[in-house]
Amino acid sequence: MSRLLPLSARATFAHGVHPAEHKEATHASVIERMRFADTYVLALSQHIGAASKPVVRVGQRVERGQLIAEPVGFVSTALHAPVAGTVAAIEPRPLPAGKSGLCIVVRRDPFDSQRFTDQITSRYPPGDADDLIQRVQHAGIVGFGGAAFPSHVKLSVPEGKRVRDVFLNGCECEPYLTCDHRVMVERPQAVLRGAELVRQQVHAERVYIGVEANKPDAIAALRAHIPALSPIEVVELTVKYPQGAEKMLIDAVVHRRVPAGKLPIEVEAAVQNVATAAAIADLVDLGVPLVERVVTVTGPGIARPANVLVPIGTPLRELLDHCGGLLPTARQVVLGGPMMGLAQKDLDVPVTKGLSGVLALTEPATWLQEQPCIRCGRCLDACPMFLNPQRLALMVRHERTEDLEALHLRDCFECASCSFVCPSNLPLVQLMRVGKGLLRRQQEAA
Amino acid sequence: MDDLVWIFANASVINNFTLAYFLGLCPFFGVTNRIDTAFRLGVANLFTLLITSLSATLLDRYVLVHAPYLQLISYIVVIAGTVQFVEMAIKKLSPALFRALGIDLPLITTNGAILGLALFQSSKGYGLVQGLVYALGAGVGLTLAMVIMAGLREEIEFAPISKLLRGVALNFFVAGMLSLAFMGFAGLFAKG
Amino acid sequence: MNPAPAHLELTTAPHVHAPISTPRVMYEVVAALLPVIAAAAYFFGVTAILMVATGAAVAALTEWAFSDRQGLGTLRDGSALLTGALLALTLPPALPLWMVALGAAVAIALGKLVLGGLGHNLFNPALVGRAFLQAAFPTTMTTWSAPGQGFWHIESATVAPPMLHAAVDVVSAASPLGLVKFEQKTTELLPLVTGNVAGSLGETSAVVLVVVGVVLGLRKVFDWRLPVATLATVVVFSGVLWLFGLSPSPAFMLSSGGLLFGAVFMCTDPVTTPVTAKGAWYFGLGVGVLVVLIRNFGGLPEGVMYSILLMNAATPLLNRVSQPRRLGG
Amino acid sequence: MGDFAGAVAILAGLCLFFGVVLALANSKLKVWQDPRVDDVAGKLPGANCGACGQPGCRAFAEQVVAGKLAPGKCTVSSAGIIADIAGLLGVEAGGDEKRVARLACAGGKSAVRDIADYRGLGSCGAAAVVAAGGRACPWGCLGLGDCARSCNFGAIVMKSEGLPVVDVGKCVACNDCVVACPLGLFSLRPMSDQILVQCSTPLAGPMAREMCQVACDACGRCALDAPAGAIEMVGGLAVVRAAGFSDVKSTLRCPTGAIQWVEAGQFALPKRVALRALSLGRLHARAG
Amino acid sequence: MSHDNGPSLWSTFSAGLWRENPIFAIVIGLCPTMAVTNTVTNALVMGVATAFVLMGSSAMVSALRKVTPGPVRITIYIIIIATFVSAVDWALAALLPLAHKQLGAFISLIVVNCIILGRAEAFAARNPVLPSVLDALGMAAGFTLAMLMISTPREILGSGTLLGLPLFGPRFEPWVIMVLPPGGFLTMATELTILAWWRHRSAERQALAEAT
Amino acid sequence: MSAPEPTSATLIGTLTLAGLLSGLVLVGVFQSTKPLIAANRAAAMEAAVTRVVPGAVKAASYERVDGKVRASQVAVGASSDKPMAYAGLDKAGKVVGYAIPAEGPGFMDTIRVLYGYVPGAGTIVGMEVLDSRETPGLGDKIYKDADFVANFKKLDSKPEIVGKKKGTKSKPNEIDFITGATISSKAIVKILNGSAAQWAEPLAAGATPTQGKQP
Ligand SMILES: Cc1cc2nc3c(=O)[nH]c(=O)nc-3n(C[C@H](O)[C@H](O)[C@H](O)COP(=O)(O)O)c2cc1C
Ligand SMILES: Cc1cc2nc3c(=O)[nH]c(=O)nc-3n(C[C@H](O)[C@H](O)[C@H](O)COP(=O)(O)O)c2cc1C
Ligand SMILES: Cc1cc2nc3c(=O)[nH]c(=O)nc-3n(C[C@H](O)[C@H](O)[C@H](O)COP(=O)(O)O)c2cc1C
Ligand SMILES: Cc1cc2nc3c(=O)[nH]c(=O)nc-3n(C[C@H](O)[C@H](O)[C@H](O)CO)c2cc1C
Ligand code: SF4
Ligand code: SF4
Ligand code: SF4
Ligand code: SF4
Ligand code: FES
Repeated sequence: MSRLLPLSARATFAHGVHPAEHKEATHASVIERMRFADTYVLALSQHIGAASKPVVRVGQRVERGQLIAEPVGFVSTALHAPVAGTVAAIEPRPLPAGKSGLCIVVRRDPFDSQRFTDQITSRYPPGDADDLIQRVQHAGIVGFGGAAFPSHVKLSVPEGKRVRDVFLNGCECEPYLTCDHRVMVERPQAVLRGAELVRQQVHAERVYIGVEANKPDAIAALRAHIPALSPIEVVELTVKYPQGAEKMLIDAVVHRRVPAGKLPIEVEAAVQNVATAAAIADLVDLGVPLVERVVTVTGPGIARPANVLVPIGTPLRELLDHCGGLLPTARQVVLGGPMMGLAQKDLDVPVTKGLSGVLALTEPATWLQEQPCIRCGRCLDACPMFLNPQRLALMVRHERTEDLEALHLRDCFECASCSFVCPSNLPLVQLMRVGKGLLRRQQEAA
Repeated sequence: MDDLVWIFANASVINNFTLAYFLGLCPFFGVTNRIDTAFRLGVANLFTLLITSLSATLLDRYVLVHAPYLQLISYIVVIAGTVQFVEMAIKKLSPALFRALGIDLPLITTNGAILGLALFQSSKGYGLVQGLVYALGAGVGLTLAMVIMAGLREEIEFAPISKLLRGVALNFFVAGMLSLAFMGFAGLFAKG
Repeated sequence: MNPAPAHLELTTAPHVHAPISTPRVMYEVVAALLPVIAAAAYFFGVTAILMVATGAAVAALTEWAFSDRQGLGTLRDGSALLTGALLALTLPPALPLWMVALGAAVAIALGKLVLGGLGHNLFNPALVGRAFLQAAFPTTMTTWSAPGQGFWHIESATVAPPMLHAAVDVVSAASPLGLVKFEQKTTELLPLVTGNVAGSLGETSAVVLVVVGVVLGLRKVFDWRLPVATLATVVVFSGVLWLFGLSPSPAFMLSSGGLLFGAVFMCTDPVTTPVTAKGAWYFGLGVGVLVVLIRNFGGLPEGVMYSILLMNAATPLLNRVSQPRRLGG
Repeated sequence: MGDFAGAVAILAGLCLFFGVVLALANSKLKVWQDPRVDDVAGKLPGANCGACGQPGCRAFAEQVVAGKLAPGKCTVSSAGIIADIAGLLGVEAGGDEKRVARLACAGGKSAVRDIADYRGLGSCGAAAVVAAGGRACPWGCLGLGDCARSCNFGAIVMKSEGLPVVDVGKCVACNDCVVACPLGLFSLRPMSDQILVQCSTPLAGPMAREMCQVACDACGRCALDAPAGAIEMVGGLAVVRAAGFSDVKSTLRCPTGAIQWVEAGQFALPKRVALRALSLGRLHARAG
Repeated sequence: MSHDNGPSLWSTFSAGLWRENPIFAIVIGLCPTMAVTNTVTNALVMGVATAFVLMGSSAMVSALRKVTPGPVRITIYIIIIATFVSAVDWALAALLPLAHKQLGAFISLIVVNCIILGRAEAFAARNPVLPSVLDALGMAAGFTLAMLMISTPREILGSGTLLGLPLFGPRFEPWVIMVLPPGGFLTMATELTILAWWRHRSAERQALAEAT
Repeated sequence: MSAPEPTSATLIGTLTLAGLLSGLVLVGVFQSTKPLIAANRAAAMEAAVTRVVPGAVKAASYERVDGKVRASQVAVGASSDKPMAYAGLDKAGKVVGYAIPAEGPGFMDTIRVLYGYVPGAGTIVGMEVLDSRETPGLGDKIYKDADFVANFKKLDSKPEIVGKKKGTKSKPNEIDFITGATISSKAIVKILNGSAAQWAEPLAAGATPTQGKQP
């Protein structure tokens, strides 16, 4: 609606919410490196799709950046050693958010210089743009936007489809997080180079880099490096959550709505995170696989909020220690942003490729007691998918699975906008997830 | 014309057969647990009402002139016979519908609204057209009341209500409030 | 080693929340009632305050008596207080206090608790209380004492002992709607706007209600579509009828009776109105049409209460037919 | 008098008319339905639980009358009723051996570490989506009783250990709890399967034991002690392969008691066996 | 349900009185229960009239049960019932014209009182005459009892009278709603709730007594 | 359980027989109660007539056909398909006025009234509500409120009856409305005006005041 009004010049999507941003603690923190840890735990399943297959044995020596697990099938990627050392074990380990899975445990060689070996750069000779898809897959690059979707899949355009526009997602609409922001400010050229690589790969006409208006320095930095006549355009967006969700981003920038249950390719669009683009640029230009990523560590419960370049597999405890450790007031550790992030019970889990932030919170979200739903409709007005969270939640509680289907539970992407605005503090997203589990189990039983 | 409007308003909302005249309460409470069943049965009743109105007018005009005191029994025989016939027909023609309505079909026979309509239209001296409008109003009112009630009942299913209240008592509480709301129609188009 | 807490807490996302809560919404509406109560006290004297206090107190007491009674129980959310105050404000001045109390008890017990308490009631509890009183004591409920009889003036009817009616008749005045309906006399707009006319406690001053409504709407306490749809429908529908001489003017329709009060405080009750945006429009449309029909062609001079109750009854159906269309679906 | 006859004629005439109409309808519009379906449906318990694999009792009755299912497939009815139905239709009672729901976890409150406080909806489904609850073991029972709530037969009770205990007498193998458990810990097993591995963690060795005292730490002793192929080690867990396997010997050296011989209800071992298991297993483990 | 091993005659009669009370337990026959219970007198007359029809038709249906062909049985029951109702209607008009006027069309509507057809189908059509009549008597008594229970508060509160006699002084303010349709529904609802509570409590007590 | 299928002939036969028997019973009962019922009706109506027409002790029925009034064969209180009026006769058998039944829509439903009417002057001399479903406590005041009923003891129906707010009536053709039941009050006025307009001329034109059939 609002885009029809001449007053609101900035593009955005319909519905959504505006949580307090809380970005001030880290938005100016320059990305820093951390000391190496002793042990790294690398989950074979870092991403959506099939888990990778180990290509190393227990006790084997590995170099930094060496391939340690290879993709199994198309929707699957490779895994590389984040440090030089020895493979200590290949066994199931607890992973973030109460999951678990087979991991390769690498014990660091304390005497190694931890340089990327020549071997790796030679496997991916710079300048060879012939088959970016293969190389991205074998470099283990997955989306940094949160879902950790294997990036090469999005680089390959299916038969009969085409991509007109590439969208680089620089919204970072989650409160607290600033890792993408810092990447855009500190490495605008890598982002733009990645954008161009992606655009050429999918034969797109244009690239839109969507950045919310609360990151003027990022917008300026990117714009400063865009050459004249480039098909790349930085679009300043109204600050609103969940602008960064791909369907919302596309709607906000070009007003095309992805059909329900379908992917952006249906509207000739491809979406990549800005940091993902930078990783692709690094791969092509420097030959490095994905072995580390930027993580924002922040929140009122951490001693020293920072943006940290973390090797994948670093134990969470070490990362927190790097930031001065949890304060005694901390009562919760959340992996991801505060809207979609998952509370963590165990600090011995490793950092994974999809981790964008670690929040140490002092005030649990249950500060508000749950009240009965007063049917105020705020959740409906917040839901960017135009669902009816109120009714859905009711149906989940009463296990009315037919109704859940009819109300399109599957279209909920768990953005938590509904829970955020609910004055009665109903755990709406939690119920959405419970409902999806219900549907899944019922389907399995049938 | 004005008259027909009043007849319709009167039968449908002002003196709603269910909520003001208390006719056919048992099926009203029996079938209003689902909106779609309520609607289907409401429409079934509407048709039965129209047929009954027509039959009653014809009976009055051509058969009962000599023995008006046989009105009651003649009406009820016609209604019972028709409903039983319709039941057999539905069973044959649309077993799915029959299964959906289940035991509710015979309830139409004993639905007081139908006999009530025949008796009232005769005592009010309505002619053919007036009678049909009256029947239409009654049917619409009946359906309206049933569908609204069903909507409300589908909603209270989800409420945390004490076991003591659940069931019949609760339905009566809801019906009470509904009939309280329907009092708003009192005197509509009465032009006092 | 971290000085990390031994046990981290696990809660579901989101880990931040908008600064609103249901009790807060309720108390904002209670606060919005203060100017309305002040206006009522200005026109009808201390009686207004007595009645509102009685309504709120009895409503709260009833809620407490039937809730789990652990501490304040469900009283804390403030909704019972609000219901009681709203009920009192829809009653004629000088109504015996025992009737106010009875209405408040019925409003909470029948209108709300029977159906499961806050959030589960189907009909607007305050209006259930009022409809009960209207049906129980039709004459008393349509006897309007005149405004401006002095602040400390208390009718003997107001303090009649329970179950009895007052021995002496109140100084009654016809309400503007009663005057149009039964004596074909319209009232000047000015007193209607300021509120110096006979009518229920809270409804007489149009200007106060409009201001309060706009403030509540801007603060997003309620869904603005509901009152807007209601009032717009009344204006349009009565406007058309007015052109044919079948209705008083839209300006009169707007500023008389309980329409503004109902639109601001009762059409906006979140619990008993549709959750969907489209449903809100249908609801307002329904209330508007019914109000105009009942006022102009019904047996009652005023139909706001019944219109709202009837649309409350239709709300589950409205919710059902107005499900939002999912994005891209 | 004419009045009199006229009136009688009117009524008789009306009745004649409807008699003809209904008689016609009766012969032309008759739908034949096997009356035995009603009879059988009348005898069934009407629980509509679906344990028979049919959408409801009536559908089951139709299938039984049609000869497509054996009456014994209804696991809710008593043997008497089954025999009754079988007699009525003149068919075999049929049916399978009684199966009951079994839980693949014994990690009660005192056995498994609590490492965080879960706050929120009190259902397993809800806790499962929040870091799989506060207990250290992400595979184990969440202890919030979704299974007990799902059971329409009152066969599951949450015991003080925070574990569901199935009353095998009441369980009719309806599968509801199997679907209800978000971690898939329940399965339906024949009563004759008496050796149960009551754990689901793939972790092995000290990591498993540190997390939970009764975890299967994949030591493999049970597999060694059982006849070849009866018990296999798969992904850090012992798995019983042989149907109707009930050799208690295989359980005696389990260091944690994760594998158990059960006579009827789980967690309600005959004292003798429990003591043996303790003395031989746990003490052994502690010494080692 | 054959008579030989069936319940005793007494329990056949007493069932309808309370245990299987048509209004409070089976919840049928609601129309008259709501419509004519605004005064106790109306309720009484209606109860007696219904009792007569119920007994007569049950006896007839039971007597003719062997010769009634299935496909037209409902029609035949209805004819029997309507015959009795017409007779009662005229008898009342002849003997108690005032009560007849008060009850108006509701006498005719006894035909469609669910209790009567319900008992014909559920009991009389399967049982000999004597138990059928006893069952009818019990049901009618239960029906009348229930109607009295509902009409008493309605008349007292709604008109301030009982059996037409004023109970309170002239300053009593009657609750008109009680004699209006909503009052009927709400009274019934309240009584059902009280009954449920009472049943619940006595069941609890019994359980307690059995446990100790 | 499954009984043998009855034949069509059985069905038709039993049903017809049932109708026949029921017809016999009904006719019997009806014939035996008919005189009593008729007598009750007549007595009730006659009593009503004597109440609304002061001075009358007996009633006689008249009907209006083609704008003319004539004595009717229909008994007092019995239903007829023609508009009826009852002459109120004094002891001497002289017509002292007419009692006319009339009906129209009220607040809730149709109201039926009987009013006493003296032709010529067109004065209404009494009114009684025969049947109404008006709200108890409000609309029912049209017959329970003595003040309201008293309005009709002497009321000019010419040119037309006019209702006034309570306590403001001043002319002989005006009545006081009931506070809180204006609609029902209006309904009565409307019914009376409508009916009086139809009967005024025929009655004034002089019915043949022959003695009606005695009940
Ligand atoms: C609610 C929601 C919010 C999201 N916010 C962002 C965001 O702020 N930035 C981002 O890059 N991706 C965000 N994503 C992920 C995007 O939808 C999309 O998957 C991602 O931008 C694709 O890029 P990637 O594959 O490189 O990660 C969000 C997703 C959801 C469901
Ligand atoms: C929200 C609200 C709803 C109301 N609804 C009704 C109603 O439905 N019927 C009614 O008679 N009075 C109602 N009232 C009271 C009347 O609006 C008001 O007092 C009216 O002017 C009475 O006029 P009267 O004396 O002509 O009946 C309501 C008052 C409020 C504040
Ligand atoms: C439940 C209810 C029933 C009513 N019944 C009647 C009625 O039967 N007759 C009537 O004239 N007015 C009835 N009214 C009142 C009218 O709606 C209206 O308020 C009244 O006629 C106004 O008259 P007044 O201006 O003299 O107060 C009823 C009102 C309510 C709320
Ligand atoms: C904007 C708003 C309007 C409300 N209006 C009413 C009302 O008209 N009547 C009422 O009983 N409660 C009202 N409430 C309070 C609350 O919704 C009410 O107590 C619930 O209906 C009880 O479940 C209102 C609350 C809000 C926020
Ligand atoms: S229903 Fe799903 S998509 Fe909609 S607001 Fe809630 S979490 Fe977001
Ligand atoms: S926001 Fe919360 S209270 Fe409002 S309708 Fe949605 S679930 Fe209910
Ligand atoms: S729910 Fe589980 S325990 Fe209960 S009967 Fe079904 S299978 Fe058995
Ligand atoms: S380790 Fe095994 S027994 Fe222990 S809680 Fe986990 S699954 Fe249950
Ligand atoms: S008595 Fe049952 S429907 Fe009327």
